[in-house]
Amino acid sequence: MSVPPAAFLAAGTILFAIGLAGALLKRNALSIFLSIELMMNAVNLLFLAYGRMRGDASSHVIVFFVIAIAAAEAAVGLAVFVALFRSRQTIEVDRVNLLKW
Amino acid sequence: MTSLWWIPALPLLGFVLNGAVALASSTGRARRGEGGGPLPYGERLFHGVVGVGTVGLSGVLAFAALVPWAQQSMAGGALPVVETAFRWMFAGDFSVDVAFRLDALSALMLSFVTFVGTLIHLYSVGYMQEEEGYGRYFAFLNLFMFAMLTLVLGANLPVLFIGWEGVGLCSYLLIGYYYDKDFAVAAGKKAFVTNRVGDVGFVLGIFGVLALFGTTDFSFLEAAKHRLVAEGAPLSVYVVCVLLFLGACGKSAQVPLYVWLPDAMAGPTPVSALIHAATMVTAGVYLVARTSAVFVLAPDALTLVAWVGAGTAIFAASIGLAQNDIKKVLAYSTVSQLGYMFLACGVGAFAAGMFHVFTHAFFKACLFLGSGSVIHAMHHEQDMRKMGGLAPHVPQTYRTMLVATLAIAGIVPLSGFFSKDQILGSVAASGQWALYAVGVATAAMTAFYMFRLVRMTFAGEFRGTHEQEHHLHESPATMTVPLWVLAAGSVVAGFIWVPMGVSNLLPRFLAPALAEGPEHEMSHGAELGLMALSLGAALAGIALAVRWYTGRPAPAHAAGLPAEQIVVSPAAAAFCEKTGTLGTLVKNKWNVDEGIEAGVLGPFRSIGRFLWKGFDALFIDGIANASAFLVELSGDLLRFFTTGNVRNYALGFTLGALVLVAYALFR
Amino acid sequence: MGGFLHVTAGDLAAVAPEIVLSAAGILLILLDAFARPTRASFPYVSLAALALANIVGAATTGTWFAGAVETSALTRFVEMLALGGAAFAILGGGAALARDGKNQGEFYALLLWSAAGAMLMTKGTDLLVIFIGLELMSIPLYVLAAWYREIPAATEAGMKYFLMGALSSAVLLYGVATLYGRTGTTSLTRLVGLAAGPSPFAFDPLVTVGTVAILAAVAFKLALVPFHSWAPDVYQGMTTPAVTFLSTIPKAAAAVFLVRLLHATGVAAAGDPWRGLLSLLAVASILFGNVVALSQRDLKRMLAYSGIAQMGYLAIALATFTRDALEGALVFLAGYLFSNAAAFLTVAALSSGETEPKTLADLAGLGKRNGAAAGLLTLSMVSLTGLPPTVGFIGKLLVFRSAVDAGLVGLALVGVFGSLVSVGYYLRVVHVLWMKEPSREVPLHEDDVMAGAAWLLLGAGVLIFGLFPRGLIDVARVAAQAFGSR
Amino acid sequence: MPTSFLTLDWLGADLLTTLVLLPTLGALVLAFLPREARGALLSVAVGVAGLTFAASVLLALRFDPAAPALSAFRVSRPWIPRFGIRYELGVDGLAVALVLLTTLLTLSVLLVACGQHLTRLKGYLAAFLVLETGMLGSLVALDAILFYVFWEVMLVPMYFIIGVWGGKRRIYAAMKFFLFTMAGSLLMFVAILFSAHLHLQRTGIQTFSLLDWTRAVASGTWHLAPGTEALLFWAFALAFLVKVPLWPLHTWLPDAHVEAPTGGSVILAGVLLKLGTYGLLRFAIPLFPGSAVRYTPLIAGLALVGVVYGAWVAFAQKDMKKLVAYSSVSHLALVVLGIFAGTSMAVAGAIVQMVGHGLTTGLLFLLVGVLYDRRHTREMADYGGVAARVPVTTTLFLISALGSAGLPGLNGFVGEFLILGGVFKVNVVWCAIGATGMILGAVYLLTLVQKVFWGPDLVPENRTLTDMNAWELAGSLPLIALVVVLGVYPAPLLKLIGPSVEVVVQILRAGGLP
Amino acid sequence: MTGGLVLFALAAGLAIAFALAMIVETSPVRSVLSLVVTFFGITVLAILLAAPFIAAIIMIVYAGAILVLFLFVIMLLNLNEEAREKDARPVQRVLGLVAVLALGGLLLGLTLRAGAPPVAPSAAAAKIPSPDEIPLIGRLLFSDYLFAFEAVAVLLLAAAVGALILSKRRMD
Repeated sequence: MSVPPAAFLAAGTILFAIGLAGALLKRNALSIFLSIELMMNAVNLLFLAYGRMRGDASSHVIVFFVIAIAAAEAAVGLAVFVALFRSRQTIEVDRVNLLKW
Repeated sequence: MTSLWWIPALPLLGFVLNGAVALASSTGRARRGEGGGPLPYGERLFHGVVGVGTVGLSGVLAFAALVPWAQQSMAGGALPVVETAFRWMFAGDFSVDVAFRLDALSALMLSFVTFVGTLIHLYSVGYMQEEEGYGRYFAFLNLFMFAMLTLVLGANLPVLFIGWEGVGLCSYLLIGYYYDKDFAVAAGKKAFVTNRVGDVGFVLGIFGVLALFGTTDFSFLEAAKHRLVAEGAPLSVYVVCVLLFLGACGKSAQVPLYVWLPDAMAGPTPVSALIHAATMVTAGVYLVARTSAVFVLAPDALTLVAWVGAGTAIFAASIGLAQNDIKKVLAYSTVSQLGYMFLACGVGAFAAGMFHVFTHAFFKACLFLGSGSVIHAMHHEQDMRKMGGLAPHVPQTYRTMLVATLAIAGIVPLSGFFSKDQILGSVAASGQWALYAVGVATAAMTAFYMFRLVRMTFAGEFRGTHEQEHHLHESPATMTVPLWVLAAGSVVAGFIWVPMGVSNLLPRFLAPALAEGPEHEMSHGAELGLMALSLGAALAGIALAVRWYTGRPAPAHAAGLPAEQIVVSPAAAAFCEKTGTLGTLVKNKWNVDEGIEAGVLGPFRSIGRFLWKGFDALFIDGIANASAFLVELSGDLLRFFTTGNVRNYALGFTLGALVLVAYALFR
Repeated sequence: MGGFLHVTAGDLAAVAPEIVLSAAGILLILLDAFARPTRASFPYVSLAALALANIVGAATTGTWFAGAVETSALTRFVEMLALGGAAFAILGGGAALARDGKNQGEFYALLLWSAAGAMLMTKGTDLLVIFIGLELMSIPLYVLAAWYREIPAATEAGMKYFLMGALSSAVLLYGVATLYGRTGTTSLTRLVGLAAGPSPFAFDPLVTVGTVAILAAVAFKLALVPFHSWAPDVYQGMTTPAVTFLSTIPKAAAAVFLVRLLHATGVAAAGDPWRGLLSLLAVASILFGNVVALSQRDLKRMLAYSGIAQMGYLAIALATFTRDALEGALVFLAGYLFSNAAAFLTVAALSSGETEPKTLADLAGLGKRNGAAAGLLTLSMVSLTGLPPTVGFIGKLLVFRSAVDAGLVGLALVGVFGSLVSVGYYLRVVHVLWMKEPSREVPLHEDDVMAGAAWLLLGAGVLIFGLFPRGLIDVARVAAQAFGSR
Repeated sequence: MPTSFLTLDWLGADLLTTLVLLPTLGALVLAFLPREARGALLSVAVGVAGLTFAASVLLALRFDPAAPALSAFRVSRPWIPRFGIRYELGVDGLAVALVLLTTLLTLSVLLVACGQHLTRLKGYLAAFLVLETGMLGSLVALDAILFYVFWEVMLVPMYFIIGVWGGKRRIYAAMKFFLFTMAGSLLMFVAILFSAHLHLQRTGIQTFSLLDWTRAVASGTWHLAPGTEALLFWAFALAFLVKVPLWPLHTWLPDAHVEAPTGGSVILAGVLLKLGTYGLLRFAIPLFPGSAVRYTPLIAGLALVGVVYGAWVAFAQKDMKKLVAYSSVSHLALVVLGIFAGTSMAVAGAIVQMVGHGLTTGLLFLLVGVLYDRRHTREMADYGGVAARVPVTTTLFLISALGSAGLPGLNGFVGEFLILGGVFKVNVVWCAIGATGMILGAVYLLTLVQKVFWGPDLVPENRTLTDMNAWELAGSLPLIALVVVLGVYPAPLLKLIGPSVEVVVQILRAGGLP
Repeated sequence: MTGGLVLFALAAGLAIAFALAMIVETSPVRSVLSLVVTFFGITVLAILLAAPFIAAIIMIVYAGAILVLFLFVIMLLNLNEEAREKDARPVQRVLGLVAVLALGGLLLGLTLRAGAPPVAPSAAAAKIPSPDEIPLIGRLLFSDYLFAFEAVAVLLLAAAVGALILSKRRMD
């Protein structure tokens, strides 16, 4: 296949950056976490691309694990958001700043 | 011969005993909440016996030691006796012993210090008996004797310095004896501090001697006589002498450090007699005489001594002319006489200076005790304007005082005449006629103010209140006996050195202990002429005083008039008017105290306050507090970086990562 | 490739403590679900599990699970710290949790799992295992942060910690991916070989970037400036016994991981720019942490900022890259565990409960009312200041000594300056405890035996290791030597 | 055998450990006593302090000044062998003298405490005992780290003493004390580490032992670049000069003194300040003689400013304690001058003055405390003319003040005289400026005495003033006795410190002192 | 231009475009849905990288499970819109963008300009592309990554327990 591996890396990096941008710019805790999920997935893409470059299958296993861990994180994270919402009626991070300074 | 150290030790023992009992007694009174009042008889007896006893015994011991030594010395020479008690200070190659030395000079001092001291202790037994602080008084007086004897007997400069500062301390304590009186306390402090100024010079002088001769032991005098001065010492002999003289100035109340002595009259009168007339204040002269071997190595220093002495003599005499406080007159007179003594030392006539020390001790002590007797009779009135006509009421006091006055005025053949004449003669012989003129003028002034004192006090009519007049009485025997003894001393003390070779006892005795000043020969004729001149000056002074101070004041006089309004001598007042500013200045003691207050103490206080409030509190603490404040402020500001908004945290994270990456890559 | 499903007894023994803790966690959850009345015994069960884990963890060394896990004196050291940290949290917090009805088995289970994660993180030789360990350590802590879920501050703390944690995980993963891409392996052991071998890669820009990414994530765990912001909020909102754990153990694990990583990628040998980088973090943390702690009036928040500064001192040791420094870092961490746990546990005891802010002012006059707790808190403050004769002093001594030995006198001076500033706020606590009259009545709880035991242990630890640090240092030295050549 | 029992030989060589640890053991015992049992608390504390004092007397009796420097009672055991840090104790005459001073003053303070109505007595007593351990440890430690440990151990109890039992601004004062001292000592800490590092580099031996270090200095193996040496010297010197305190680092002192309770002031002035000068003699100078000599003009200049400045500011004070505090600034500056002058006389004088100042200033604070205890004011204006009400206090105060002012026959003079005499040999101008302290000292001390004790007895509140009680007397009489004895017969002290003095002088000569 | 390249361009473009959309989108629901598309694009890229199994998992687990979970939560919490009002934090916004652009640009540049990896690919034990990816992964999972696999189990358990206890209605 003639797609240069670097292109995949570039795509992954761009997605990672976009995810980061989302994490910085979104105002909703959930959306921020969504962006972080995107970052994770971008990293997955990087793993796959690098693995492809090196011809190494461990990258696939790693991605497999990352996805599992991401799922675990998502479960806990969403539970935290729910708890937060229950006690504060919002998950807008701009408004969740009892603790500061 | 007994050990020398017993001589100072006995008064010290007296101090400890008296002090302990007095402290215990006053503690008891304080606890019981009792006020003042005389002590019970038992305590008084104890203090009297211990106080007089120890000093008297010490005097006996002193004479027991010095008489044989003196005989031996006069017979054919005796070496100084040096007794070492123990090593005091040592470090490296430096060491000082606590050691006592008996030689001609200390023997002379010892003789009249113990003698006059014992008499004044005795006098105090009567004089102080009404006092609540009787025990404390005797304790301090004993301590003074200890210190004075240490000063006299010390075999090296540091031990001498123990006594030196010790007498200063006692002076402080006794001036401030009436510790509930602000002026007395202030006067005591003034005395101590002024002395300290001189003492710093003294201490530096000691170090100078140490550097010059390698020891502070009086054995350095021998070295000095042989001009064995260390090379490359940090200070020249001249400077060392000046420093030592600075110490002497402080103790002996010479210009400019004389200011404390007049104030020192705040103490009880016997104290003034003993400490501020007869003994302590002459310590400066003793020091200069003691180190005369060094002084003669620096003629310039001697010249300085002479001029300071002469200047002080006439300066103090001028103030004495216009004082109304009986003790103040005597105080200025003392300052003036001390000036004489330094004048003598300054022209190299150390023996003459010591001679005057000796004679002065008798007549000045007599005068002070006499004035004490007067004050006693007058119920603590010291202003002569309120006295007058006391002679019939206190005849013995009057007579003894008159003798002493004649002595100080230098009337032949009383002791003052001989000693003063020796001084003036030596000055004349040295050819420094300006100094001589000052000396003669001072002699005239002395005669004037002393007779002014006698006339204002004893002649004419009583100017005090009727109540005072009613209570006038002669003092008890414990007081009058010493007066008589001292008056007798004032008469005969001069015969140990009669000019023109009649009696050369003193100079021969002192010769081994003193350095040879420059020798000046004078013909008997010239000597006689000069003698007549000074005697004439004195008689002129007396005559003027007798004429002006008739003791019969303006008829407007009424009993109980405030002292300021009493004009004792219209003639003197008129003369004062005529002299204008000069007269006022003399009356105001040349405004020296005011000048010191404005020029030294005032600035000293304000700068002290500035350093504290301005430099310490504002500047140094300012820096410290400001840095603390800045740290806290930055904390108060930086904390807002933790905004509480998790997006900002993420931004911080990202920026941090960016910085790290950039640093890692592009550093 | 290792053998398929091949597990030896040695493999299991190597991770026996983790197994014990995981199993105990499951047991606790089952007990909570099916035997609720046994709740009172949960602390004891947990402590027994910790003790058991400690026993079975003794001294195996080697590489296990086909090179995924390594045990050594170093891992053992962190293991003991983690077990100890969890034990202190449980001892000190059990009563408070029971009082608030928050003593579900899950709390203990999560704590045990988190401890297991921390241990795993140091034992892992593969970045993937390390990542799993990290997550196993962190995820329970996200939950514990929001443990008092009806308290707004707690859920807020949970949310913040979780979001920042997830972000840092993503960044860490990016680093791992890059490293993997450039070197073809995620195994630290293999990286060591490669870095030292014929193809050193330390100066490859992408490797640098990857390492920096991992460093950032670790710095986040350590709460080094500028990755620190979560710490004050989380400490403040999180339940205090859990903070005891959070503030110490993840940091120990992260620090040890960082040392291993930097060593493995060869950057430690390279020195620059890594020394500068870590120095930067150290200086920023020391200055920022100390200075801002000065302006805090909430105790836990203040301790958080102080923790930032303390990790700054630790970073000095990390920047030094010598074995002495690692030894110093380990001693420092142990000391920090004792001092910090003492601080948090007494704070928990001295304040009026989770719902209340732990303001400094509430401590006023407690010296008279609860001498033991106040005394321990004082001791802890002294230790955190780094004054002898406490273990805090020994830690700082070793850290600064190694820095000076490595020629980093400047860093030592910054550290010293920070210590000076820290006097300001540590002593403020002492001042409030002993020298102020109470402004309001703060209810005091009955002391419980377990907390008492914890206090005693902590106080004794702080003092004994401060006076006789030889044993601690020897253990740390063996641990540091196990780590490698330098 | 019975004789060896009587001479306490069974204490073995480790008398120093006994000495250092005894107070802390006492503090531990106190911790287990109920806080209401005031009698028991006091007897334990006084008993322990008494035992410590006895141990120090034993030490002094069995100490042989002729023994090689610091070899006496040497204890050397590994403490942190990994870094060559040892539990190494030993004394020379200097240390013995200061140990005696420390134990005596602590005993005095605790005796006085028996007569005071202190709140939180248990903590007060324990703090002093722990403080004593710190002080004694600092004096006998020969390992730099061990020294630092003891040095810092002093801080916390003193912080408590000022902060808990102090006056109105006690918090500010306690913090200031802590921060100033700590700032200095932290610098020293880094310098200690760096010195050990350099020693390791030069010789390959990892050690913090002062003896090893000085040996390396003497043999030239530890040759430092002048810049490095200067930096290290200043790091050490600053720590000590803050403690001394040398102008312009002194501003913590007046505040700390004023706010501290009586006992705290006594110990602070009596011992802690001396530890600063002790540190100079023990560490800063022997380790970096070259720099010590090189910077002598600077330090001497500061000291001279301090002598005059301290006295001058003391004179401006209205608060008794502040006055005495500033007098300490002045006196200690003179001690520093003496130390750096480097002649036998000056150094011996400095050490004598250290002891002397400890006694007199300790006494002055103690006696001010007597008044403060009764009237709760330190303003001189609130007193005046109380001599008749408190004759004993007045007497003792006067003796102490005169001792402090350097009256010959009392101990202050011996030190001052030797210092000035020693300085004279080095530089006449320094000596002259230093000597002005004698004048100024008389000025402010007599002003103090005058304003408090003399004058008309006008303040009505003073009517109830009572004189010293038995405990206060018991605490102050031994000190007064020493003030007199050491003034008249300082030979034992001079003999004791002689060898130490020579060592310092030799070191300074080796450092290039002319 | 081969089909592969086109496919790559399409998939990558899709992923990036919808990722951007996810950011810009104010409604959480639409954000999630945008992300589904992005994940789809990533899935395609994964297939292009010869990882069909992983691609499937990404699709199933991420898009199918995790994002659906997100949706559930959004529904549960009734989060319709992000607050309408203008983002009142311009600093965050500007600095954030700058930081992301700088960091992203840096990473992108480095990635693109990076030469051959310093450690050349060696003969890996499990080579890809391999026709039987799943057995390969399986073998790896139960041999080299056996321990990780076991550990993840505990992790998932912990997550599950944690999620449960946090979101339970009643705690007792």
